[in-house]
Parts: sequence; C-alpha cells; structure tokens
Amino acid sequence: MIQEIRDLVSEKLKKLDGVVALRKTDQGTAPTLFQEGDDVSQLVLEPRYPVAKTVSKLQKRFKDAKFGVVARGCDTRALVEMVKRHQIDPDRLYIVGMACSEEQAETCYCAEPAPDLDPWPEADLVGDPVPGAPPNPMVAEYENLSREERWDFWNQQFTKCIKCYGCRDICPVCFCDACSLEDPLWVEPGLLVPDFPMYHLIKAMHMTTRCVACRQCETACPAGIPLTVLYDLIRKDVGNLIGYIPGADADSGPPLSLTLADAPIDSELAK
Amino acid sequence: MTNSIPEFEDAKCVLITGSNTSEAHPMIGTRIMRAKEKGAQVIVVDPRTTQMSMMADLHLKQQPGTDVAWLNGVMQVIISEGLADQEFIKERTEGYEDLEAAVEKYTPEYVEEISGIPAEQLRQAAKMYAEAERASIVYAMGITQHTSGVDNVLSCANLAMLTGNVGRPSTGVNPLRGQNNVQGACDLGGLPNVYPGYQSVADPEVNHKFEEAWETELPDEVGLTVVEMVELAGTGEVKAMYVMGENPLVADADINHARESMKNLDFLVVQDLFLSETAEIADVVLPAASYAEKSGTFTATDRRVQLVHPAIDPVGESKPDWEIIQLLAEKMDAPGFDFASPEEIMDEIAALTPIYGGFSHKRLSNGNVLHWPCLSEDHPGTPYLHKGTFSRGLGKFHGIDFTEPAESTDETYPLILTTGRIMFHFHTGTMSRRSEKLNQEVSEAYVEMHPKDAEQIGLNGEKKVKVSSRRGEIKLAARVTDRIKPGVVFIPFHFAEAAANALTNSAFDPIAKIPEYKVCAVRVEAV
Amino acid sequence: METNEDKQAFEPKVVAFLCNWCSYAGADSAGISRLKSPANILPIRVMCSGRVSPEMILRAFRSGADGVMVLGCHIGDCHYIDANHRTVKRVTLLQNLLGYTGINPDRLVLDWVSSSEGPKFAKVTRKFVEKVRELGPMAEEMGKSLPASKINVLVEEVTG
Amino acid sequence: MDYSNTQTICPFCGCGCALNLEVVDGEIVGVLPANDHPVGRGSLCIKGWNAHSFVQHEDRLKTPLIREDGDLREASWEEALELVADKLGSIKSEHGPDAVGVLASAKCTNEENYLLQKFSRAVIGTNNVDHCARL
Repeated sequence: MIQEIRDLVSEKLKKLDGVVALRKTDQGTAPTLFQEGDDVSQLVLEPRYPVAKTVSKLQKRFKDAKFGVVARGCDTRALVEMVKRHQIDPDRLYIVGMACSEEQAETCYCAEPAPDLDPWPEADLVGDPVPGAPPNPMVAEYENLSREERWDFWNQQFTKCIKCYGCRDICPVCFCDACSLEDPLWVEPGLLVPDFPMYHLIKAMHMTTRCVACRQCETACPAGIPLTVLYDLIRKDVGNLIGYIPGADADSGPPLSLTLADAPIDSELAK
Repeated sequence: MTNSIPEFEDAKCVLITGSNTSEAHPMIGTRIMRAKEKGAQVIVVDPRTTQMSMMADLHLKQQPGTDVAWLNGVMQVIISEGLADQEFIKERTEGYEDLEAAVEKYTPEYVEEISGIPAEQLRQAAKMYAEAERASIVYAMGITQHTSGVDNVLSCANLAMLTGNVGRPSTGVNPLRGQNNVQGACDLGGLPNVYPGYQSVADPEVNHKFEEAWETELPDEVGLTVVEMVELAGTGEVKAMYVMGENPLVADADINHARESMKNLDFLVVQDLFLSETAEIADVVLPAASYAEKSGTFTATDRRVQLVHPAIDPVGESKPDWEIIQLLAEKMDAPGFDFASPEEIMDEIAALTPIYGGFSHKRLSNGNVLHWPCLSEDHPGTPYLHKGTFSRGLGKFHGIDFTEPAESTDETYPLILTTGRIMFHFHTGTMSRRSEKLNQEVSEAYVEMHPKDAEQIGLNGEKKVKVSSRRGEIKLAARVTDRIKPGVVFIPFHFAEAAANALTNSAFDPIAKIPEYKVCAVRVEAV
Repeated sequence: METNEDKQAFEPKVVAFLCNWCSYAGADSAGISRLKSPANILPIRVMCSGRVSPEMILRAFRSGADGVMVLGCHIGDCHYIDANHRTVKRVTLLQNLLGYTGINPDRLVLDWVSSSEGPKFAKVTRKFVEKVRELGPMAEEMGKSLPASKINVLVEEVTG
Repeated sequence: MDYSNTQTICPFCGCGCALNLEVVDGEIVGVLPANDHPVGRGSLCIKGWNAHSFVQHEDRLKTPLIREDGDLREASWEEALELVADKLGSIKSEHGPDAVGVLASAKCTNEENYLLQKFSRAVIGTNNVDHCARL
C-alpha cells in the first residue's frame, strides 16, 4: 500500500502545490508538505497526526494554493466537519484516502476505518476497506454505573489532568482563535488541577456535534484520561436524538447552529 | 537519576518528597500516575498539598527543613520492625552500624515532635516503602535546597540501600533535575571541581590527560561556585564574570545582595536570548541563538542524551553559543577552538569523557535512546545505575543527625517561606513569561497562605500583601488556600518584579554550597 | 445522619436564566397577580434563551447553584424567530452530559414560559425548587470533594 | 511555500521530551508532540505545547550590545568580541586567572558547556566555572 501511495503522490505533485503527509527522517516522523522533487520515499503512514488541522492552517496561509493530503478515515471525517465550519476549502483539496487495516481499526475502536470519498471533488482510495471494529467496551460498562460511581470515576480521572490543553491542541476539529477554555469568565486560569466540571464539561460540550472519534485526544493526554468514553456516549445521543453523525454526512450543517426544521431533535420541548 | 523515566511505571511504591512532580516535571508526574493505576502505592512527603499528594495513598506534611528527622524515623521503623534487606546490606554496603546507631533515637513519636508528622503515618509510610517489591524515591529541590541538603540526599540514599532498592529496574534514588540540560552542564564539567565526566581537577593523572589533549597548562585547584563568585565579586577579588545563558539576579538567593555584588565587577559579559535582569547590568551583551536555532545534544534528568535539531536560522545577528565561544577564543589566540560543528565537539567530548565515550551524533540519530554511562561505541548505555556494584565498590551508609535550618522564626518574622515552581512558568521566566498562553494562565506573582494566617493579619479575600524577610521585601497578591500548612507560606520564584529570592536566605550547605531556598523566616502584612 | 430537620433547613439556590421577551415578563406578571413563586430563585435576565451558553449554566453550578433553570419563549414565538431552536438542542445535550459525569441531570431544567403565563412561571419555579430540595445540596451530591477546590483558591459563592 | 516539522528537545524542564517545531516559511507556528518518543509518547505539558512561543519574540536580542556612558548601545560582533577578549586578557594578566568567574548554562547544549569550561580552564586558566545546578 505504501508504494502505491508514494507513486500516487509523486504523480499528483506534478499538478498540486504540495501534499501533506508524514515524513520519516533520522530525527523522527512528523507531518510535512511534500513538494515536487522531494524524496517521497520518506513518506510513511504511521503514527497518526492531526493532518486535517495542518491542511486548514496551510490553506489559510496560502490562499491560492491547491494541496493534497494523505488521509485516513478519521482524517476525512475531520475534514468534512472543517469544511462545514469554513475552515477547509474542498475545491482546493485533493485526497489520497488510505484504508486502515483491521488491526488499526481495532486499536482505535474505529467504526468507519475506510475514508468516505464520495463528498470530495477529487480523491482516490488506496487499500482494501475493512469493516468497522467493535466499540470501546468501556462505553457499555460505563452505562451500567450508578450516578455516584460515575461521579467518582470522572472525579478520579480529571484529578489527573495537568491542563496541558493537549486534547484541544491535537483535536483536528478544534480551531477557534478565542477558546472558552482560556476565557477567565468560564475557567479560572492558572489552577492545577483545572476546575471540574468547568474545564472538562465545556470541552465535552464543544465536542458533542463535532467529535469524529479519531481518539487523538487520548493519545495526546499525558495523564491517560479516557476522554472518548465521554465523547462516544454523547456522540451516540446526538445520533439518536438529532440523527447526526459528525463527519459522516457532508450535506447537513452543524446541527446546533440550525433550526429545528433543518435539524430536529427528539424532545417534547421541540414542538 | 539512578533509574530512567519509563521505569517509574512499573514501580510498586513511589516515595515523592520535595518535588511538586506533576507541575515541575509533568511527564514524570503522569508516569507515576500510571504506576498508581497499575497498582503502585504512592507516598508524598510535602508541606503543601499538590496534585500528586491528592492522589497519593499517604500524604505526610512535614515542617519545612525537617527532612533528615523523618527520613531517620522511617529507617528507625524499618530496622526495628525487621524490614531491612539484610542480604543487600551484607553484600553491597558498609557502615551499617553507623546508620543503626544514628537513627535509633528517631522513634516515630520523637519525629512527630520535630516534623509534625503523626507517628502512625510515619509507621505506615515506612512499611509501605519497605515492603514493596520495587520502591523508588523521587526528590527535587525540596530536598537539596537546604543547609542540610547533602545530609538530606545521603539520608535518601541510606533509605534506598537499607531496603535494597538500588541497582534494579524501577527502584533507586531519583533526583529530578529542573532544567532541560542541567544534567548535561554538570556532566560536561560546568563545575569548579571536575572536568567533563566528573573527573577531578585535583587528580594529577586527570589533569595531565586534559593538558595533553588541550595542549596547555591547566589549574589544579578547585575553583569557586556561583555563590562564592558572587560573594567575591562584592569584595573585589573576582573582577570579571562571563555568564552564558543564566540569570543569577533572579535565580540567586538574597538577590538584593547579589545585585550589589555583581555591580561591583569591573567587567561583566552576558550571553543570552533576552535582555535578562543580569544582562541589564552587563558591560557587554552577546545575542545567543535559542534551542530552536542550533544543533547539539541535551542530557535529560535520567542521563538520556538526545539530539537537538535547528528548525530555523538564528534570529537577527544572534549566534549559537558554541560559535560565540569559538570566535572569542580565536580572538584570544587560543588553539583548539576550530570545530566545524557541534558534531565535531561531541567527538572530542567522547574521547576525553569516559561516561560519554560511546556517544556520537551519528549514533544518537534515528531516535536512538542512550543513557550514560555509555563507555564505547558498542556499549548499550545504562538505563539504571549500580547494578551489581556501586561506583565506589560498596555502598556507604552515613549516620546522620538532624540539624535545624539556618534561620528560624521569631516574633518579627513568624512565618516560614518556602519557594518553588508552578506548572505554567519556568525558572526566572525569561522564556515562559514571553509566551502569551503561559502568561494568561498566571501573569503575576502571588503568595499562598493558610486561611488561619490570613485571618491573623486581617486579610479578607484576595488582596495585595507585603512579604518581608531579614533581607528584603516584596509586594504581591495573596492567595488564601488550605493547600498549605498554617505557619508556612509559598511563593513561586518565576517573577522578577516580586522576586521570592529578594527574601530567601543565602546561607548554604557546607559541602554542596546550595543555598537554603526552601526555608526562611518572613512576615506578611496586608497593604 | 441526615434528619428531616436538615432537609427542612436546606434552602436550595436556583439560578434562573429568563428571556427578556417572555419568562422575565412572565415573572413580572406572576408578581402582579400575587402568585407566590419561591424566594430561592436568583433571576438572570438574558435577551434570549438562545443566548444561554453551556458555559453560563456550568458556571452557575460551579458558583454554588443547586439547580439551574432556562426559561424561554415557546417554539414559534421567539423574538428572534428561531434562536430558541438552538436552546432546546443545547440544553438537552448538556443534561445528558451532566448525567454521564455523575451530576444529576434533573438539576438543569428547560421550559417555555410566555409573558402572559404568570401562573405557569409560578408553577414551574415552585415545582423545580421542590425537586431540587429533594435532591439535596449539590455540594453533598458531589461528596464535597471537588478535586479542584481541594487545592485551589475558594471561588465566589452565589449570593441571594 | 514551505511546511515542515523539526524534531528537537523541549527547552524547559529536565524530562527531556521530544517535540516537533512546525515551521512555515521560516516562521515557527506551533508545536506537535513526538508520537514516537519514549518519554512523551505523543503527549506534552502546557510548557512543551508552547515551547515555540518565545523563540521569535520581538524582545530577542539581535545584535551585540556594549555599555557606553552608562547605557547599552548596539555594536558589531567584531567590536564586541574584541572588547571582551581585550578586557578578559588584561584582567587575567593584572589580577591572575582566578579573578575571572565563568557561568555555564543548564539551558545550553552539552557541546556548548564543554566548550565554555574548556575556554575557562584552558584559555583563562581558572576552575572558576559553575552553573545554576543548585538554584
């Protein structure tokens, strides 16, 4: 698969201003912008980085450029959410979709390990799509906990938080210039442990209709807080109540910004 | 550190003292959190409540400056309950009788009188530590920055040896170094008594080796420490100082005194990124390139040597420090300063420094992780020290008696001040306070005090206070919180405009010459 | 041991975000009709229930509220046409999220009260205060051990 | 139009976490954790995430400075180094090498610290070299 992707990228670089992908050098591996003439044999597919964020950054800086990106399923879901929020211009983006392996899908509890390329004007898929992996068993276990047990669980987890903002900084769909988490009106600055429930619930609330379940926030969490247990639960509710799955449907907008006519919710109060 | 950072995760007991680990060394703090989740017991001995103490199994709050007492107490319990590792003591150590005699009187009840730690908690801690299969001691400046700093460190070593917690994975005595290359600066001879690799300047053989290599005569008398240099600048014996990337006028104890002394110098050169408080009084300031603009290596607290790569060109006309030194040496017609790159310098280091003997930039690339001692090109490095034998052969126990801190409280200065770091800033703040994100977390100095003490001085809510000691005074905000013991106040030392070190005592440990930052007597008044 | 007396003695603090165009006037009209509404309510007037962000609700809890109400215009009557469409989605999701972190979601309520519905205002506020009284103090529910407050400076309390 | 990451080591505490400096056209715009590093394992603390923010700060010293009539003025490297060499040389010959004190740095590289202590011992001729390990 890797050779196929490298060949495809070399080919496309003739027409594009660059392709965002991971590069491995003797320093380590990180995202880079490959350009025509660069050594694509350095292009690799592991580990994961939030490339959607990089693409957004580069598109904003180079307003006429057309870039490509090597993207997994989770990356394309993030890109979809970013398009809806006007952080990505789909017409200036070419996607090399990479189908994750079964093993990769299992590590991430990924429900859609193959990128959905239908919404994109220009895209190619490399690799054989595999079915979705089973969900994180912790989510089902969690649903059986009592209120007190839940409180204790998160209390313990959030006590470990060292306020690095890594969960936000790595998140491919977090992009605001002014962040509620840094607003002293909502979160008292400079406190360690950060204020619970303020810090973590504000973050969780902002994730409700945009979390694409890439789970990079958990990788980036130095304290090992299982954030996506919370995000998976609320994603499920958003699916059940509003019928919205972040990253899946390119045509409907962010439901919290839409009217009930455009994005209804299953609630007595909505009538 | 005797052991490496990833090893913490598999410890069965971690004893943290004098370290606010998750704030000052976050990635070690979170490792210890993982260890706890994997079943380790965590003991924190600290006068303040910290994130680590909140999740610890046991939190002992000692009176600042009483560390030898409680450490002796822990050992007294271990010995009297028969929990000592007799086999280890017999085979690997000497001087056990001295230790036994010295700690005998430190019963938990006696220790409680000195340190304020409840006797029962001390017993519990001793058992937790001694009974664990792999126990690790973690400390930072809260142990070393005392007039009894060396005694404190030796006591930690005594405790580890007493229980056989040395020379195995996930055990050891682990001082956490506070700056990214403080370990390297020590390793490479940035000390007045040793050449690179801790080779004594007073050893004729060593001296000869370096004279041959550097093709010049070399002094064989131990030089001055920073504290002594500043002191002798004041008396006029030291005429000139050359300061590379340090800010002693915020970092030193009793900085008012230090400033007066350094102003007395005939000539002061400062090489730095910014016009630091020290650079402000310099005669010549040389612009240095930052870590992001040069190559070289840093040595982490666990003796891990790692490559640094330049991301951008030097800002303005600034130059990497190594280039500046070379240019200066050339100007002074000195040979041996014509390296083309840091890579070449490392080759000379490896040739002269046995513990770095196996390092080269080439070997360190590709994410290759190596800990010194690494004696040759095919040596695998040493993640943990003292396996099988100590560097001196047998480990030596030291019988140590508790001594009071240099300064005690009285009616005029009734509170004890202790200083430290917070998560959001670093050292004297020259770097971190120029970061918008870090500064918006905490932008001004503050003093933490217990509600009881706040009430005593008639403080309501958050207000400005004046804190004074026998050496100076500062004004800053008060934070009233019960995370600190009554009678003790805490000030982070990152803030030059309300520098904690205007208050601290420069009295220092007789051997290590480390000032007593962690204990001095102060008064707090509402203003 | 909790006694009946303690329960009696507990007066819940409830923050109510009231829409300027409906529930705020509804509270007025309740007052004019001399309908009793509980004194536990700390009203905060907002220009629209759609203005009430999750941040505002969470801050009310963090500042010591035992319950939070958001009272807006009926769907279709919003002064800003459809701003309250967002409110219903937002508050519903926040209620669920509270539940997932072990905070009783019943402590947060959303309802619609028009300017003419004085009696409804009195009824929903009374009912909610009783509900919260039954739930007991928020601090107790959280075991008094908010991790942050353990080592942090004590933050301000809701007054009133 | 250039975007790349340079992996290096965090300049703050002693944990020695690797991090990636994100560079766009010569400007450091951000930090990414190093997912393949054994200490951070893809995570950083808040200081690490902001390790780029002071590097290109406007306060950075851009030229050598020399004190003249009480104030610091800009100078060329040539002039500044000449002055330092001259002064250190004359103090050494008048008062002996031990009248000079040198501070190495816990923030500089191993190679730089090595070179500075070599300078101190071999060029100035004093063991008066220390750094703030104790502070």
